[in-house]
Amino acid sequence: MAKLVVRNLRKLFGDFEAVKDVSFEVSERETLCLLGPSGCGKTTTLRMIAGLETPTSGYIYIDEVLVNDVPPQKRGIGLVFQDYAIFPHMSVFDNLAFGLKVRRTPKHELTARVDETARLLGLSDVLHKSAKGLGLSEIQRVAIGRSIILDPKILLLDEPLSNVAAKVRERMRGELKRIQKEIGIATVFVTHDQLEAMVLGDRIAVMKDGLIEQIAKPDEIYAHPHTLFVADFIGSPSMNLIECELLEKEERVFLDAKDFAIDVIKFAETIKKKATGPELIMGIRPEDLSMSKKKIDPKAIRGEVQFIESLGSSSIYHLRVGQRPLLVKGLLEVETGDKVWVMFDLKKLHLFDKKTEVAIW
Amino acid sequence: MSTALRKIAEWSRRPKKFGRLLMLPLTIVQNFVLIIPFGIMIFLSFTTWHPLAGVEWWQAPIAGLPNFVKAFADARFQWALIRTVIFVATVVPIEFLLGLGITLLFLGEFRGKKIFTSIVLYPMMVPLIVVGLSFFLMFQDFGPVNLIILKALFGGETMISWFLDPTLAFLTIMLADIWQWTPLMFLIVYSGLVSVPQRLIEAAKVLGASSMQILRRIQLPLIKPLIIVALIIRGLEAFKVFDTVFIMTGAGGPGTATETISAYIYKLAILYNNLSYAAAVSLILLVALALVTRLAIKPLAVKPE
Amino acid sequence: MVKLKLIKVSKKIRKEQVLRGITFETGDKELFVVAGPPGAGKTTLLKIIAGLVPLDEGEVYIGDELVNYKLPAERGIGMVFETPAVYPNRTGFENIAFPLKVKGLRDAEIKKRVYEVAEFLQVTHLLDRKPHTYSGGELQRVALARVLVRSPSILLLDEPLKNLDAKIRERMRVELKRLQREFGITMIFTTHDQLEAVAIGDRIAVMNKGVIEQVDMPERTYNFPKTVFVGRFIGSPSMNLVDCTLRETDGRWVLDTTEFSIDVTHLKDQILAKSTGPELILGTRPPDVSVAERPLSEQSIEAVLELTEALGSEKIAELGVGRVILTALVPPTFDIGIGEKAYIELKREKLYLFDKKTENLIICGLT
Amino acid sequence: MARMEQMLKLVARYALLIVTILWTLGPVIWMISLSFKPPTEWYSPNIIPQRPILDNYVSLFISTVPIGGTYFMTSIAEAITRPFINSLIIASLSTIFAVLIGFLAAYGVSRYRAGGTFTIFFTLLTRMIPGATFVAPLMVYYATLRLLDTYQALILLYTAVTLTYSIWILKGFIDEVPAEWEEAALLEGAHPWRVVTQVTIPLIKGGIAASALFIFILNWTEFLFALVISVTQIVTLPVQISMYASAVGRMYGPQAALGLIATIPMVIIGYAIQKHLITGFTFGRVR
Repeated sequence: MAKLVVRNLRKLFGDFEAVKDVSFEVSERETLCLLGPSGCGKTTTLRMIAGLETPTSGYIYIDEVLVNDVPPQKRGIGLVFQDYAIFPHMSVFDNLAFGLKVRRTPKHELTARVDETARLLGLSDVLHKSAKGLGLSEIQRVAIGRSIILDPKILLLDEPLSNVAAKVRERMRGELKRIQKEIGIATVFVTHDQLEAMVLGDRIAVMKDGLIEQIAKPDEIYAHPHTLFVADFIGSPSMNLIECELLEKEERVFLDAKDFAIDVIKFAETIKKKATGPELIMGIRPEDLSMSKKKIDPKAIRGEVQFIESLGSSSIYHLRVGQRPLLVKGLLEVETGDKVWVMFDLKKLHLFDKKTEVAIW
Repeated sequence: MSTALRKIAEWSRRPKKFGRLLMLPLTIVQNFVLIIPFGIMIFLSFTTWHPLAGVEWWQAPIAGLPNFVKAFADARFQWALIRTVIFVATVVPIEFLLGLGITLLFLGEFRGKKIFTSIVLYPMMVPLIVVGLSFFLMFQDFGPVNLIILKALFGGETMISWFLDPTLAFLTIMLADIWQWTPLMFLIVYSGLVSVPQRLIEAAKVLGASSMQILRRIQLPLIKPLIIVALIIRGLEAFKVFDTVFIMTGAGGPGTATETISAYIYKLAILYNNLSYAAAVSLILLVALALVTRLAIKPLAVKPE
Repeated sequence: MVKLKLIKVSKKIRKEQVLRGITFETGDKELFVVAGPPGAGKTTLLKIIAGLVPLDEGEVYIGDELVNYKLPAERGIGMVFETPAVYPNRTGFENIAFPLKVKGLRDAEIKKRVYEVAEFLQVTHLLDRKPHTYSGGELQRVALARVLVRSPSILLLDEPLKNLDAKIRERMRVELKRLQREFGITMIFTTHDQLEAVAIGDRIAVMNKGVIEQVDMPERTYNFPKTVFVGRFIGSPSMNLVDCTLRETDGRWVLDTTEFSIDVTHLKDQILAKSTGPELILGTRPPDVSVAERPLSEQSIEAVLELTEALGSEKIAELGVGRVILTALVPPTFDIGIGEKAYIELKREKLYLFDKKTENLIICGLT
Repeated sequence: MARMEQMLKLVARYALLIVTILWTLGPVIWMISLSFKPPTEWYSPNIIPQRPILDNYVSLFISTVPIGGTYFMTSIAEAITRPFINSLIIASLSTIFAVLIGFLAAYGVSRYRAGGTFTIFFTLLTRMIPGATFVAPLMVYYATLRLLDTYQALILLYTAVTLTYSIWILKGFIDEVPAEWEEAALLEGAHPWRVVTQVTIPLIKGGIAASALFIFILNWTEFLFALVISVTQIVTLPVQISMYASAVGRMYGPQAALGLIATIPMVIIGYAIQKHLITGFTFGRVR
C-alpha cells in the first residue's frame, strides 16, 4: 500500500467549504504536486495531512495507519512552510537540531546526525552562522534539513518558492529537484505555478474549488487534460479555447467556430456519443499550431498578427482570426500587421463539452 | 494653482527644508518649555540664590560648587537615591515575573478569556494618585487589610499600623506600584507572545516541541528584545515614583523612611524653598540618568522584529 | 508625440549610489521595459521620471521639454505602483474618481468617465465594494483604472504584476500590452522577470546595480547580449557560462575550459584585439546545446546526464562535463536515462565570448 | 486518565484566575464599598454597607451637606466642581495641541526623516527623566513670567511633555500608510495639503483618536506639575484628591467617592483604546 493515502477529505471553515472531496495516494519515493490557483484548497489539504487542521470528514493514512487523531509531531511528517519559517534567533546548527533537542536525543548522536544532514545539504560551512544572515538558498536547505533530520515518512512543502524573484526561483527550483532526488522521500508539494509543478512533480493533482480535477503524470496532464480548467491552467502560454458548434451538412460533419470551421467527419461518431449537446469548446495549444505567409494547406485559416511576445528562443504570436484572438507559439519570420495562414493539426486538437467542461477526446 | 499653494507644493519636494518646517512647532515648544528651564537649572545650581534673598534670581552671583559639595555629603540625598534604586530593583522584576505568570495563565483558549483580560488590565487605567489613595485606605488601622485579610490568615485582632513602621510603609508603596503596573507587563509579554508568527510555532509543533518547549525555546527568545525594552522603560518610569509616596506617607514619612528622590527634590524646592540646591541635586540626577539612558537607548532605538 | 528622454541621470540615497548615468530615449507610443533584479534601482528611476523623487544630476525630458523642475502633477504622467494605490477606506468608485475630483470635474462627467474606464478594464462589479474584498488581480485592475481615467500621456508601471499568481500574471501582461496598443500610450514598465520583459517589451533596458547595461529589442537582448549580466539575466533557463583561457598550442589557438576546448585560430586576431587578457568567459544558451546518444562529429563533447526537468513542451537536461555543468533544452521525446553517457554538440554560430574582467561581449558566433 | 489531568488543569487555571481577579479588584471593591458607607461604618470590615448612602458623593459637590447625618467641622470649603472643570479644560486643550504639533513632527520624521537621531534621543529623554528634576527651575521660570497658577502654564507644560507620545504613536500609524498612496494622489494633481487631509488623515483616524485619548489620560492624571504650579485658580482633580487625603484627615467616604469619580472617565477611555495601550506606554517601541 502507498505511503500516504487521503480518502474523501473535506474541510469546512464556517460556511465556506475549502476542501470538498479530495482523495489521492502517494507512493514511496514519489512526489505529488497539488496545483491550483489561490483559494482552491490545496494548502488546506496539505495542512490537514500535516495535522495542523482537523478534517471535517475523511481519512488520512500514513504507512497504512489512520492518523486523523494523531498530533502533527507524531505523524512522521516533515513540513516546509511558505516562507520557510526557520527560527531566526538560532544558529543553523540549532535549527537543524531543534527536532532532536526537543526529543532529548543524546548529545553525541545529535551532533552526528546534524553533521550528516548538513553534509547532505551542503550546509557544513554555515553550520554555526546565525539563521538571520542566510541567503535564500541556504534558508531553503535549512528548512528542508530541519525536517528530514527526523527521518519523516513524508515531506510536505507549502509553496516554498512563491515569494522569490523569478530568476532566483528558477535556480532554487533546480536545487530543490536535486535535493529531492537525493533524499528520495515521498513528497507532497503545493504550488500555484504550473511550470514548477511540471518540473518537480512525478504526478500532478490539479485542484479547483476544493476538488481535484485531474491527477496524472506531468506529460500526461499536458497532453490529455481531462477538463477545460486543466487544459487552460497547464501550459504557458495557455491553450487556445474556442467555442464552436458541431454541424452536419451535406454528408459532412464539422466544427463551426463562426469565423472558421474544421472538418471532423472521422471523429463524428465519438463526438456525438460523448457530447451532451452540439455546443463544444475546442482547444489547441499555441505550439501545436503552425502558420505561414502563403496558403500552403487548403484548410488553413486566415488571420492577422496583432502583436508578438518574444520569448528569446521562440515567440508568441497574438493573431486575430475574424473576431477572436488566437495564440501561436513558434519562431517565424512575420511581423505585426502581417496576414498569415494558420494550420490545425487535428491530432493535437482537444475537444470539450461546453456544459460539463469535460474532455471529449 | 495659486502662487502660495504652488510654493508649498514645491517646498514639499525639498525633503530637508520641508521636514524642518514640519518640526518647527515641536522645536519651539520644546525650547520654550524644556530647554530654557534646563538652562535655568544649570545656572541656579551654581548659585546660592534664595527666593527671600531680596535679589532677582538672574542677578544672583555665581557661587561655584558649594551646592555640589553639599550634595555629595548629603546623607539624606544619598539615602533617597539608594531607596529609590531599591524600589526600582524590587518592584520591576516582581512586576515582570507576575506579568509573565499571568501570561502563562492566559495562553490558549478558555471560557471568559476576554472578560478576564479586561479585568486584569483595569489597574493600568486608574490615575496614579487614586491608586495611592486606595492603598492608603486599604492599609489604614481599621482598613480591610488588617480587619479582613490578616484576620483570616492569623486570626484574632492583629492590628498593624502600616504607615508608622518604616519598612512596612515602604512595602505598601511598593505594593501599590506592583498592583498598578503588573498588568502592563502582562500586556506586553502577552501581546509579544501572540505576535510571534504562527508559522514558527507550527513549525516547532510539527518538529515535535510541546507547548512548554515552544514557549521556552521559540516564543520567549524571540521576544527577548521586547522584554528588555519593557524592563528599561518600566525601570525608568518606576524611578520617578512620587504620587503614591505623596499621598500615602505624606511624601516620605515616617520621618524620611519612604522619601524617594522625587519626593526629596520636591520638598527641597517647594517646602524648604531651597531652589538652588534643588537645582543642583536635579542636575546631578539628570547627568546620572543620562548616562543610564545612553546605555538604554541602544535596545530602544532598534525596533524589535 | 510623447517621447521620454533621460540624460545621465544619477541619484544617491543615503550614501548609496542608486542610479548612475542613466541615459535612454523611448519612442512615441512605445512599450519600454526596464528589467533587472530586485535592488537594481528600477523603482527609483520611475519615481524620478514621475518627479516624486528629486534627482541629483541629469536631465529628464518629456517630448522636447525639460521637466526637471516641474511638479509631479504637471508632468501628465500616470503611475501604477507595486503596492496598488487603492485606498482601503474608499470604494472602488471613489478610488477611481479621486483624480477627477481633484481636477474639479462635475459629478455627472466623473461618473461617465469612471464607468467608461471601469467597463474597459472589466471592474464595474467592483465599483461599489471596498478594496479588502478584492483579489490581488482585481486590486491591480482598479489601480490601473484609477490611473487610466486621467488619460495620461505616459504611463509608468512599477512591477504591477509582482504579487499575482503565475497564471493571472500571464493574462494580465497580455492585457496590458493590448491596452497600451489601444490607448496609444507611451508606457514604461519595470519587472524582475525576464520572461515578462521580453514578452511585452517593444524594447528592453536591462538594469543592474543602478546602471543600464543594454537597451535593445527583446530578440536582440537574447541574441546579442552586450554583457555577461544581460546574457545571464535574459533567457530561461539561463545561459551557460564557462570560464576559459585563450592559449596557443602547436600553432592552433584554442579556448581551453580545462574540460573541453574549442578551436578559434581563425578568430584569434579579433579576440585579441577586443579582450583585456587571456581570461574569457564562454557562453551558450541551453536551446543551442544539442544532446545525442552517440557522437555526431569530432567536436562532440562527452558528458553524463545528471538531471532532467520536464516543462511540458520541452525538457531541461543538465549534463556534467568533468566539473562543468551545462544545461540543455531538449525535445520532450528525449529519453537518455540519468547517469548515462551523452554527447553534446555546441552550435558554433551561437557561442558567445565575454571578457572576464570587463564582462563585455567580445564576439558573438565563433564561425 | 488524560481527562482527569485536563480537569485538574482547568480547575487550577480558574483557581489562579480568581486569585488574580481578587488581587486586581480588591482595592476597587473597597473603594466602592467605602464610598457608599456612612461615617459610622468607615471603620467596619463589612464590604456591603449596612445603611448605604449617597451623601459621600453629594458632599463633594455641596460641601455643607451632612454625611450620614453627621456634620463635619473639617469639611473643606471647596467643592470639586471647579477642579473638575479645570482638569477638563487643561487636559483637553493640551491634548489638542500635543496631537496637532505631534502630527506635524511625526509626519516629518516618517516621510522626510526630519530631526535625525537627536529628536529621537530628545523625545525619549523627556519621557525618561523624572518630572521632579524640573520642579525647581520651572518654579523660578514661571514665577518670572508671571505664569504661576495659570491655565497657560499647565497647558504649555503638558503639551511639551506629551508630545513625545503623540509623535511616536502617530509615526507608527503614518509609517503604515504606504508612501505610494500619497504619491499617487500627488501625481493625479492633488496639492500636498489635500493629500495629507484627504488621503493620509482619514487613513490614520484610528491612530489620531488613540493618541489623543491616551494623552488625555496622561494629562488628566498628572499630579506633580499640577501640584507645583497650581495655587488656587487651576487646582486639578488629582491635586484636589491629595488635599482631601492630607488636609482633611479621616474623611474616608468622600475620599473614596472622589477617587472613583476621577477614575471612571479614565477607565472608559482606557478600555476604548485597549489595543493601543501598549503602544502608548512603551512608546511604540513594543508592538
